[in-house]
Amino acid sequence: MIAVVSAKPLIAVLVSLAVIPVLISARKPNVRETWTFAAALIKFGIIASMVPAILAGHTLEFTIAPLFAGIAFKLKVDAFGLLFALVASFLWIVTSAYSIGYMRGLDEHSQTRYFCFFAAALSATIGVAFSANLLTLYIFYEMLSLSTYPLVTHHQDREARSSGRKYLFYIMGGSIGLVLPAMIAIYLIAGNLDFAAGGILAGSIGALPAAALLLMLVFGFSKAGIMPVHAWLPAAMVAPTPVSALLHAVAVVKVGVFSVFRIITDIFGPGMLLNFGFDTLLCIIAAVTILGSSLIALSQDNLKRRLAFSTIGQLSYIILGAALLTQSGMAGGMLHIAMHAFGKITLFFCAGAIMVAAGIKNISEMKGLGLQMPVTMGAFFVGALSVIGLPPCGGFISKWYLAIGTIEAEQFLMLAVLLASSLLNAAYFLPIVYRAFFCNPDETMFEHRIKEAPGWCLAPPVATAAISVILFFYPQPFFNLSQLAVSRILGG
Amino acid sequence: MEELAAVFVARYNYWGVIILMGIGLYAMIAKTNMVKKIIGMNIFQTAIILFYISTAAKYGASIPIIAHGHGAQGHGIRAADYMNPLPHVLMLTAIVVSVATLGVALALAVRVYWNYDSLEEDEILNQIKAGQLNRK
Amino acid sequence: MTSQIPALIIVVPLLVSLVVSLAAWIRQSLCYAAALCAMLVAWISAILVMGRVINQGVITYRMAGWAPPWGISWHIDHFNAIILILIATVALINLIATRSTAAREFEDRPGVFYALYLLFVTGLMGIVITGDIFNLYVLLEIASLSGYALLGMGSGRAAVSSLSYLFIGTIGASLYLFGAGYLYIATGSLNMADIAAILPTIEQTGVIQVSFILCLIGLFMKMAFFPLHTWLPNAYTHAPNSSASLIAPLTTKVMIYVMIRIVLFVYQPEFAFAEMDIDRVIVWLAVIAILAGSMLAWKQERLKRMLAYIIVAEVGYMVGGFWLGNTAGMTGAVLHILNDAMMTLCLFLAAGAVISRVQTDAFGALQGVFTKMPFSMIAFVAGALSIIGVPPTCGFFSKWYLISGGMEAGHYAFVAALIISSLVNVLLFFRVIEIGYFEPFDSHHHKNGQTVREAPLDMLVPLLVTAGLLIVMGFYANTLVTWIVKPAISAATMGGL
Amino acid sequence: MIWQFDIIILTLVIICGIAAISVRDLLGASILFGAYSFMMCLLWAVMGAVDVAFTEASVGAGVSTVFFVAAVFRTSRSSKD
Amino acid sequence: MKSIALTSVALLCAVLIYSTMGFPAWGDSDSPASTHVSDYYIENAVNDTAVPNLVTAVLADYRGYDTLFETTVVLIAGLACFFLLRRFKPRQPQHRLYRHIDTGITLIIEQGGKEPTDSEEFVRIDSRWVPYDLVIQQASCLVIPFLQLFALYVIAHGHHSPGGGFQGGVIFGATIILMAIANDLRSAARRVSERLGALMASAGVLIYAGIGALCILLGGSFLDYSALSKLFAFTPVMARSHGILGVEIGVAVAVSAVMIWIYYNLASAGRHEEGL
Repeated sequence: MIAVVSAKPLIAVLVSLAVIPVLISARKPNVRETWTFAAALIKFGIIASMVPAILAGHTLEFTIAPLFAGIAFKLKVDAFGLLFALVASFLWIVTSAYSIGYMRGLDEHSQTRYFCFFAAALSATIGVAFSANLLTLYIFYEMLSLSTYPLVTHHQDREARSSGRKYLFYIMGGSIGLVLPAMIAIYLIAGNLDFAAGGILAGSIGALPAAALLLMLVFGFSKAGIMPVHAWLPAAMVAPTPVSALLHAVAVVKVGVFSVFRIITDIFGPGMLLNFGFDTLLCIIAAVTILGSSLIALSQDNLKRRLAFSTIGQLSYIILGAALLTQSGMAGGMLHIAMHAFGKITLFFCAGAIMVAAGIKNISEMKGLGLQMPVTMGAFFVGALSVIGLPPCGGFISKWYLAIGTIEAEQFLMLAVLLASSLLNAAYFLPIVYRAFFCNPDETMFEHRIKEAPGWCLAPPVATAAISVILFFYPQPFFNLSQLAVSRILGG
Repeated sequence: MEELAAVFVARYNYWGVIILMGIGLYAMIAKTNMVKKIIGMNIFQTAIILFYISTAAKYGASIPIIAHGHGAQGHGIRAADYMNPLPHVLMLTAIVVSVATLGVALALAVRVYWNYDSLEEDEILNQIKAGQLNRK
Repeated sequence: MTSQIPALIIVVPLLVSLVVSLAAWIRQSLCYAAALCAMLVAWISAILVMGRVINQGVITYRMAGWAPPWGISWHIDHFNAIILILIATVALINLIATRSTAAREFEDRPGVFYALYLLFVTGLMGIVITGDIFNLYVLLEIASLSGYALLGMGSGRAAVSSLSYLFIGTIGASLYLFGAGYLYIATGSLNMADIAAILPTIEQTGVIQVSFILCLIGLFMKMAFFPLHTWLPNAYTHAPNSSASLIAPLTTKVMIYVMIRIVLFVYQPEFAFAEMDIDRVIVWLAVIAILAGSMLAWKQERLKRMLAYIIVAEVGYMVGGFWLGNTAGMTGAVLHILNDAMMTLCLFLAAGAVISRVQTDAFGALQGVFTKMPFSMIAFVAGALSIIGVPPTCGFFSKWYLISGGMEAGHYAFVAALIISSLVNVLLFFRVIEIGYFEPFDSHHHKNGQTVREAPLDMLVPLLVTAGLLIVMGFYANTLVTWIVKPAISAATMGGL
Repeated sequence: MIWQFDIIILTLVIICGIAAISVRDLLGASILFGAYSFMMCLLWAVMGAVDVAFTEASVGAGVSTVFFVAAVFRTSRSSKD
Repeated sequence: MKSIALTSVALLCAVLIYSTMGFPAWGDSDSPASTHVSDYYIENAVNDTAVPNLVTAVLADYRGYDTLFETTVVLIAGLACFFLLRRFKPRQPQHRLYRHIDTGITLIIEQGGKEPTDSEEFVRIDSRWVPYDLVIQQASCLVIPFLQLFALYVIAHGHHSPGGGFQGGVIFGATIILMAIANDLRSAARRVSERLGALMASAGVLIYAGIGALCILLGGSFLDYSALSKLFAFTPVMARSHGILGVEIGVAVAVSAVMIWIYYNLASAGRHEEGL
């Protein structure tokens, strides 16, 4: 493995920040949106251009500034980070298109602010993906928290305010109250915070302090939505739907999961976790969240809230994958980042499209909607299949590997949890589809015919749904990256 | 007992300093009248000045002005013959600082009197509280 | 002539302040320009001095040509040099930013205001630069007296608050003077380096211990260390904005500098930490200070008052960090002096900008300021994030050192206090931000609602520069630590601890 | 430097000090403070600090007292304690 | 409050009493305070500065830097009193009182009324006016010139006897204050106006700091008066002696002016119309 010094990761992070002054100064919405698109495309292009080098087994590194003795503000691209960055930056393109349609469709206020903070949030997301050490990750993590705050509270009403409070309370409380001290303690123990295969703590810490640190970090990165620090996510659904779609199905929550994943593999290291038996502990934490959130999701009538609880559950799949500490489990977890992203974003896009076209937020009002909006609900169906984990959708592949991982790790209980959860997933998604296509609408509901959402809102979910299907047949890009990442972690 | 008395007598100035500091500090904390507090502050400061002056004293020494008998060449000047001039210098400065502080304090007190028509701390505090209540 | 550059730091502001106070009676309009030039010269010479210190090591400047300990000498090492730059920077930025505010607040006496302003800055610089414990007292009084005058000029309660500040400040300074007298009795010297050389050679009696305690208590009063903080909130709340944003960032910080200087360079760590054995007590007091400051800040309903209580908590950070007694803690304390001064400046300037437009700093009147004054509020948010300790603002880095110092020392209460205070700061600032951001601008609340708009450029640019500096200082925190803070501390501790 | 003198004057200083802070009439307190300063000046003169004594006589006993009187003239003369 | 006061006083006293036990006995000429640094001054001051009054020598030369700031503190007090108290706007409603000297009749002139300013028979009086005491008025008139002369002597003779710029300056200032008390504020202000006082106050400190800065220009350190020998035909030692004199004059100017200035502001509560 060769470490190549390259400014590419830095540029990839900065592209979306650099566009902010342009966005602020641009008076016309068209100019603004063009620039957003341009930034998104450039960003994806840069990130995609790193794939060959990474697949060749290199890593790209760039040190920005030394921060403390032994810790620098440093970017490093490895397979896992690249996988995540690819997903996030690609979906930003799609979401930009969708945002334009959605924001124009609903005639939202302060669109400049919206696009600016969206760009900042993306920068932070890519920054997290490319962080070379825990401190860099923490810096981008905080930047993400703060840049998403104005997005969550975009409507600036009472509800947004209380959600914003909840959001800050959980996210900042976790990062300042738990992650920061844990991070400093790790620094004092290990002397650095670099992500290294096999961990940096092994051998220098006892079981009890290690457990304390692990729990502080796992719960401190509350963006991962592990119960009981998940409550911000449903609250954050007051945000405009593109925000929920990209940030609260992909970027923000996956940043949390990504961080936890990194902690498990690169700070603590599989060896140490196995020694102390923490893998089981993590599995149980994940399992509780998976089952709990799925049960709660069943009872939600608001579509976006149901999706939010579904997200919480799916996130813990990824953590479960990491906690299994086996080849297939980890690969499944990593793949699930991508697969779930495409599936869930489709669902959110559809929810938003319904919202724009019909103004409907609740599932109970969706009877017969499929006939009015067949394309949207079709995409919804595909997305749901992917999230449930049924072929022919990408979600199946990641769940398959997860299941194999549980068997490899001989955690049969977890296998059961996975299966039960899939059933629950089906139980809370399929009725929506059923209701939309096979129920007759109430008489008063559709007095005038509902049209499909405008093209800007419709094309993105269709595209992501299609990609979900494609990923079932052609998962190689992500699969190869995940294999590379896993072999580095386990081989290290 | 005699030793104790000797200790006491040998340092009687310092006991004076302590008593004066006590008086000054007490006045500054316990008195409610601003002018009284300012007087207390001055007593506190003079106590410290007295302390410094006490350290300058030497038995059998003269005031720190070189007598004419000791020529301009300066040979033959014995340090033990003259008081230590350094604390005197320092305390000249301290006295001037204390009068400057006094001036500023009195100016502030006059300003306080403009606003509240009183120099009593408790009355002023009552007025402030009442004012806040009225505003709410 | 280059050997005279250090002298410029003090001499130029002093001379110009006298010229300004003359000009106040001849041509008022000259005053501001003269003050600005003086601050620029002082700022440049402070930076030149820093360069010389880094290249050539400690500079000793003999006043009147007399060798220490007979004459007064300046002792400039890394530590003073950086604090000098800090003072010059804060004073310069504030001078530019508050020009229009000062013109409004002191309409018929701006000349005297600028004279006092320069004298205050001279006093602080003199405190920092001097190597003589008595000279330090005199300059302490220079800074304090001009500070009382500047603070007392506000309306309403300002005079009462300033007077009670004067009482406490005078007791504090007198106690310091008393402690210095004890030192003089024991050693016969007033020069810091000389005392430091003599102290280990003489028998440790009660005299030195008491002198230490007296100096420390005096300085605690001056720096508003809990529970001696009572003067601070009132004095800063009711003060005129143009002087509050000068005095609030600097006074407490310089006093903490003095404490560190006295403890490390006069009494020296072996005595202060090992023999006195009061470090634990002080750290516990700091814990209480941090918590109490944060809690009291929560109860306030005015912006400046809230900031004042936050200063009380921040003083706890620095004092506690220093008395942890290890390198990380001291590094954190020194770094936090720099950072906290800049953040406080940023916040007070932002508050000043808001007050200049909205006319009040009561929380209820801040509705909709984000839409009306977006750039000022961006700077405010930057300052707030720095106080909270969000990377990459500079507040994060000093907090990092402080926390790791606490962990190294095994003082987990201090660590917990820091974390809790950070979280409380989140609440404090987002409460304000929420009001400004969520509640729509309501012109009924403002008698002249039409005039609420972005602050004028001469106020806004320095404010944004300050906000930018917060982030720049964050990125250069490591450089600061390795080049300046580490040498400053290790000079005193001989690399030990 | 005759210690009997010293002690007598010191006692007077202390008496004046206590009186100055306990008199209710502020004008009286100012004058007593002047007396206190003058006693202090004597004490220092006796102790050989002539320059300091001179300064205290002019500054402490003289100008300070005048300042007090002027301030009392401009505010109020009575005090509650 | 009383209990807090008593507790803190008791604490302070206890600490001080504890420490006082460790002091060297009073008047001990071998104590560190009397041997370490001060011997040098006593033995060398005359050689270094040609000033027999050790206090003056140390004050203005060895520790001249302190004294510069000591003077500045006084200036700050003056500036602060002006800053805090001065009110330029006259009181509303404004009326002035005039007294007919022969009959003692008082005229109240409302604002805008014609004032008998140039009349010999009327004199302006304060609103809180008491008949002038002839003895005080005449005695002070008699004493003031001598006091001022004495003040100048004290300033000039500080090298050889107790005294110097501070004492002389304060005495000089006190004479003007005496004038103000014996007559009224306006008659003092006719001699030394507020503007003159303020200018003198700053100019005095400027003399001091200027001499110090001049030393830098002449190649010495700040306040190193021996550098002045390059400018004048003095030996360095005499240059120090004369430098000290120059500095003392600056101090005297500043201190006397500030004392007057503070008095004006305090006694008239900032209006400079009527006063004690």
